[in-house]
Amino acid sequence: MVLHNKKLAALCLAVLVLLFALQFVLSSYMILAATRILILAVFAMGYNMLMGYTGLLSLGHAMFFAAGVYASGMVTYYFGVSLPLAFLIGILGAFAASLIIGLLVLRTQTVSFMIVTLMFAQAAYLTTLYFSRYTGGDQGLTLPTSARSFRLFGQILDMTSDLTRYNIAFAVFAVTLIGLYLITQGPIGRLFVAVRENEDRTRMLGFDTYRIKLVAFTVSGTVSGMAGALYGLMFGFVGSSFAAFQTSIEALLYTLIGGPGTLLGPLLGTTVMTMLIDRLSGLTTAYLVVIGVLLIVVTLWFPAGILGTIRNRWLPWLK
Amino acid sequence: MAEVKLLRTQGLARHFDGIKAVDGVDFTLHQGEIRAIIGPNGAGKSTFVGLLSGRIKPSAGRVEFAGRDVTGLPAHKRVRMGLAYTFQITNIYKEMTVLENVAIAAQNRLRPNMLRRNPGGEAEIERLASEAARSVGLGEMLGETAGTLAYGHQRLVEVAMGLAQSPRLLILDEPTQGLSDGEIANFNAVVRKVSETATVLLIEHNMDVVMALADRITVLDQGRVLAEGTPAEITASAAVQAAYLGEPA
Amino acid sequence: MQDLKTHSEFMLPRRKLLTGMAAAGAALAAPGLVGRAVAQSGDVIKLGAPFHRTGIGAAYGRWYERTAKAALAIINEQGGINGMPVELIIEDDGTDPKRGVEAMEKFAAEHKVDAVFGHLFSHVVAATAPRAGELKMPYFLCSEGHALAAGAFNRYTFQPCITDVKSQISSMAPWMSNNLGKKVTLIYPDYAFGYDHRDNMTAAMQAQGGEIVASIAIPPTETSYTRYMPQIPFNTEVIYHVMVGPGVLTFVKELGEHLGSQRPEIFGFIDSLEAVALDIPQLDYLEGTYFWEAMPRYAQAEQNEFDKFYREKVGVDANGASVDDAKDVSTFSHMFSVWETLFAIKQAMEMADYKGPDQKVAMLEAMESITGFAQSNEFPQGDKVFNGKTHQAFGHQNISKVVDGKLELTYTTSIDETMYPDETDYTQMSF
Amino acid sequence: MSVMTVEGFNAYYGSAQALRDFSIELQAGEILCLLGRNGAGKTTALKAIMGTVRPESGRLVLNGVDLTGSRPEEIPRAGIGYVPQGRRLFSELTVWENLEIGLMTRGQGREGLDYALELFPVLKDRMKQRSGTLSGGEQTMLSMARAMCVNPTVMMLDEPTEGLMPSAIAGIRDAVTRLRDGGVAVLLVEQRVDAVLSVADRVAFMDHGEIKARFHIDEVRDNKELLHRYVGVGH
Amino acid sequence: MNIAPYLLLATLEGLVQASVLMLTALGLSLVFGVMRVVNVAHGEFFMLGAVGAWICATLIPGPPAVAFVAALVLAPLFVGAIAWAADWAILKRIDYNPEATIVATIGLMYIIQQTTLWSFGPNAQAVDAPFYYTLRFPWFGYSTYKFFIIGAAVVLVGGLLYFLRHSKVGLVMRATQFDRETAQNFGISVGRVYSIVFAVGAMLAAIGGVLVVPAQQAHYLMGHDPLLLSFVVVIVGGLGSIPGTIAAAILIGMSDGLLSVFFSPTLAKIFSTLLVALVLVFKPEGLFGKAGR
Repeated sequence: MVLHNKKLAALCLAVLVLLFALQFVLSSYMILAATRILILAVFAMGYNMLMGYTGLLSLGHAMFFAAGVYASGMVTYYFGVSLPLAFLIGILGAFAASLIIGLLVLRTQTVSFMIVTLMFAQAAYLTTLYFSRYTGGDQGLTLPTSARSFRLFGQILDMTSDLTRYNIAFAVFAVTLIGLYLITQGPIGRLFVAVRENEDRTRMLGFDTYRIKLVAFTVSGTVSGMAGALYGLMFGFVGSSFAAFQTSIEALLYTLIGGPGTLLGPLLGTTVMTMLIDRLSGLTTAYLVVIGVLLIVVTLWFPAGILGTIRNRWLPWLK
Repeated sequence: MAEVKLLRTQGLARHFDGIKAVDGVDFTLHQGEIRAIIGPNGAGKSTFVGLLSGRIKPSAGRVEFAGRDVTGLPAHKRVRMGLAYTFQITNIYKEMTVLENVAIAAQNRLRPNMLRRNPGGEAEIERLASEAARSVGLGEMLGETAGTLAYGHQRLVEVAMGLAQSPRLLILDEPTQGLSDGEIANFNAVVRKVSETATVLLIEHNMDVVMALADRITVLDQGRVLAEGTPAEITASAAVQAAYLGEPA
Repeated sequence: MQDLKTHSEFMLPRRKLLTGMAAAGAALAAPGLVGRAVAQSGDVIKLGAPFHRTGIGAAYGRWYERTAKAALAIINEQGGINGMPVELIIEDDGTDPKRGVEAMEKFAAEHKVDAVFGHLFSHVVAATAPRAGELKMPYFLCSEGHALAAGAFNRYTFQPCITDVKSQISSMAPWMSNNLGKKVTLIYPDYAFGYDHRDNMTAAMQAQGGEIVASIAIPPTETSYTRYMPQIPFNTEVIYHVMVGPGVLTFVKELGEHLGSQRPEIFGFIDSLEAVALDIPQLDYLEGTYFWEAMPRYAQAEQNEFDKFYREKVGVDANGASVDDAKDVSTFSHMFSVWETLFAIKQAMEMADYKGPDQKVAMLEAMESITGFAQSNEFPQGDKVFNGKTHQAFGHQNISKVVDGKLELTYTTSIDETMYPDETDYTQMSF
Repeated sequence: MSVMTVEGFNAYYGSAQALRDFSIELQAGEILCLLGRNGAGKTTALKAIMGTVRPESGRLVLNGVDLTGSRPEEIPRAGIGYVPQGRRLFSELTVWENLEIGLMTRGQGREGLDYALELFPVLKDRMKQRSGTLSGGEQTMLSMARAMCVNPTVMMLDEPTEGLMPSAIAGIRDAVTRLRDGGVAVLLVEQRVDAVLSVADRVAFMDHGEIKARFHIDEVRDNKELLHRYVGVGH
Repeated sequence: MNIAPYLLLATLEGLVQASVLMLTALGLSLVFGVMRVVNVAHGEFFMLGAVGAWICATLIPGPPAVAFVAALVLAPLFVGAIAWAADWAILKRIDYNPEATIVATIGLMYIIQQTTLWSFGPNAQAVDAPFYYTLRFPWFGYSTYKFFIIGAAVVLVGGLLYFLRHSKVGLVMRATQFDRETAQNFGISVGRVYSIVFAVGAMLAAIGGVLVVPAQQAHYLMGHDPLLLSFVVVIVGGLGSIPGTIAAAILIGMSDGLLSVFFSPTLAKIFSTLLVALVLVFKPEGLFGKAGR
């Protein structure tokens, strides 16, 4: 098969090697933080798939993240399903949710699209609160000890071990990165970008743009849900705050900072933002102001984000 | 030339808020010909081709393409049947390279289902795309970002995108607008080459281009067909003179 | 930040390899970025305090912080714990479960604290407690949740000073049914905290031969309540209300408008009115109604010396407001738990002769062996029984009546009234 | 003395050059007509003068005042009345409200309005009607009347007769001529050759965004070849 | 309680909610109508109005009515100034790009919230009503101040409509809304109109906040619900349509009052949110909007 954009492939590989190596040098807290960053970066990469590559700005991706969290967490909590299976169920749940929601919301565009996704996500959030008998509402469900480890290929993997978690998160991140590389850097990705750049023209070249957007939306939602499932299972907590508006904003923010429409932008954005908030929360309560100011600064001066700016100025292959 | 009907409209009409932009047009296009549509500003030319391509929904009437009723078919499906459309106002992917622009156009035919892989398809897409770009004279600029090209070259990208689809019918909506005389000459050659394999429908203001290319000319005025005939017949027509010059016929 | 030095002084042999990476992350290169620090010991005791500085718990978080600092000052004045000074590391958790967990991890892995204390809101606690267990971090709750005593958490989690909601309610129900009435309408927020009240109160009233005539759940985001009032049956003898959230003033005012002077008895949970002044016109309607309080906000006529000492040190006046600003009303009925918890930790550490994190287990076992605390400057709220099996404390509960815009202590329950059979035994769990 | 001078406008749509070194001079009491094919840059030229398309270079002087680089709203206030292509009425507003907008432009007296109502008396009865409900001819009259309310020294009209019935066209042409006779400088964009022939004093042919040729009307009137060459009807 | 008084109460409550909603949503609708941007920080302007009323009540001595009247003037002016500044500093610079505006106003929302938390504090604060009298029905009592809210909203909305229809500024706003470029061609400074509209929109929300505070209370997170409900109203009413917005505010305010009497309020919210989303999906012009807009 043809490997498009070899420079980017090499860079991705280097990043993966670096990430793998980090576990040997980072302090244990930083390993925890890095684990979280990797999972949230998967979330942001899923979001970027839609917002960056296809040009559809959703304000409701919390609902897909939460779909993964709840689908995987609840089958574990109530039916004792093993973690790998629960993870798959989480992905499936997010897939189903994003497909159905996508069929509806893609009938709208731009501002309407933003508001409709926001509305659906809000309804989903309220639903997790309303059915608190099953979901635990905002108090959430705490996965039992039995769901904190699992056996895979004869090995017992313990979710309370930092390094195990890091390596699982790393593996999922790597698979996602490679998968999204193949999608975005090939002919399918070209169609996503074509829709972003000029939907009307793409339709007049004989493509069913609704279907292209639906594929992008579903991939995006599913990847986001995968991140959610991983997050819930790894940290053993399922709660409605994952479905709240702020979760959607976080994905948007990570993507905006890192560079929408760049493969590695979400990782960079997540790292910068997470570490920034992590450092700030001990010093000041102003991290919300920081988020606010960053949102404004980015829209005003860096609409292309960090990697996007680098791409536009110097490295056109960085996409 | 074989008189195979490639495209036919019957009573095709489109009204906007009571204004009859296209008002009951019967129109037939034969396979292999180069047809020009002319008419004064506001005659309904662009609306008419919009109806043909499916970008605009008709208020009444029907459209047949390649023997099939396509009136209710969405635009992208008509394109897949071989009805390619190039835009009046340059409408390309400005952020992408020339090759990518044309590749997307080529991709449609070679890879109609985005989820199914076509063995050897990607190399084939690139080959076809660069061939189409070369045939309009953009061979040197495949890697350039389309938006940075000179205007004339952007128009050619537009045409190359039409070509790359290997269409049965290529609709060119005012393709020479904004081109220099030299560029127009080149363009005429391209269209002649295209017409060896495809039928061409040309909406054009520049009478020199029309006269040089068209086998037949259809004149639209106020949403209706005013006249139709060979270039010589049209030039001689008093009705056409009146439509253009506003003098009584 | 104090601990910055501790960490940067410590470098592993891999140092060279690290320098490059550290430089790459220079912007983020704050304490604990690289290097696996070993637990330091012998110089200082560090306590992690994840407070609700922002989010819906912000009013509580602020006062928890002030109270904790006041208690800490006393401890350090007295020579710290086992000769070591005690240091507080505060993180904001935004009253958000996710951030609560992150704060816990940061305390454990980066700050390497000896214990964590100070969480109040039960959804944050629910998310954080399991992680505390996994990180083997002693975790002291200043909440009221019953989840701990119900066995939902782990051996690292304790609630040593504040009584859980189940015993609060079950100890008050007899007084309510004997003195106010047996037909009760419950009004509570439509989420887990409210359900605790609904379930416990329903059970407690039924045990008293009473009856819940209506049970009205109100969504936490609601800002106007009049539309719920018609659901209060006419035969209601007591309205029991617990409204956490900013809407309580509206609630009271609208209740007043709706019922007028022909009102049934009203009994409320002070949580609704923590950090809110009582003597404002909007709350006039509460005159003559009753409240549960863990610790009386207003200094009573027969104020004891401990209460006086505590108020003075925290900087709270006789009305429960800040001495600097009479409008700045404290969360008096909850914040004592932070104070007392610090002294409880101190006591456990001293019992175990705690010197550093390797002695965590000994410290926790010492805590489990404690059977109670006597009323003192350290425990100003009152005597307590501590149950080492359920990790839960039981103390006196107070019922106060609003008189002239102040809360006047009417009845204090015995500790026995708050007790219920054990539901779990954490000592059977492994560390 | 020239009322309006445009010097060396160059304007772009993206990378496409829409105006090339576009220059005109306009005297009081004359009608200059811009002729050219669709897409030749006529409308762009007017928009560049109005400031809604920003020329990259060039100078604009109106009544001796240099307006180069002024904000778009300052240009009409300096005395240009504009009848845009397609009339662009505020169709949800009433006839009177449309005129009021015109009156507010320079905040001068009502002579312009009175004159407009004298020319188009039919508008007087329609003051409270929503302007979108007027007939095509009435809409053009209103658009012209609105521009006249500015009390302009320069009047620019972009294909005012497009899509009108012949009877309405005559009224519009008459109004344009009377404006000129009243001392207003008129810049008229047209595609219909007959319209030009009957009113213009001077003609400028545009193609590819630049003025290819300028003629006095007498040179054109009797020379159909010229017309065909620049406007382009079959030979 | 019988069903009739039950309904009477629900109707009164619905009317009060509809009144406040009408003001707040009209602000959002005006901004969307003229500028074609969605202001996510709108709820925070509402909150600032409420907080402003509290500040006035704290600083101005004398009877509560004096402070209230002062708040009714000062708080909207203060909020309007903030909105004006935000328009100048942010929105103008991103050229009112609709998507960038949403992102930027989300940022603005966070900044306003956090700044309020710092300065105003986390507690809910009550403000005295300018007058306090309870009207007693046979079944229940009802605050007369709430009738005042209804009356004030009707007067204000009437005033706004009159202002839009009959004042020069209103005319200029409407002209800009229908055709920005032509408005420029007639000497209208679109930039200034946008600043005014954005400020006026914010001021309407602030007035809503001031009116609501004596009946409820001021709190730094109180902007969320008005924002969401205003969204709902503006969408159902047809984006940018003023009469549609008014009709929808009454419909939504009333039905919200009635629905939550009969159903679980959370469930009612879920359904109404879904309903609005589906309206946008299948009837994007809104229930009262005109097609093809």
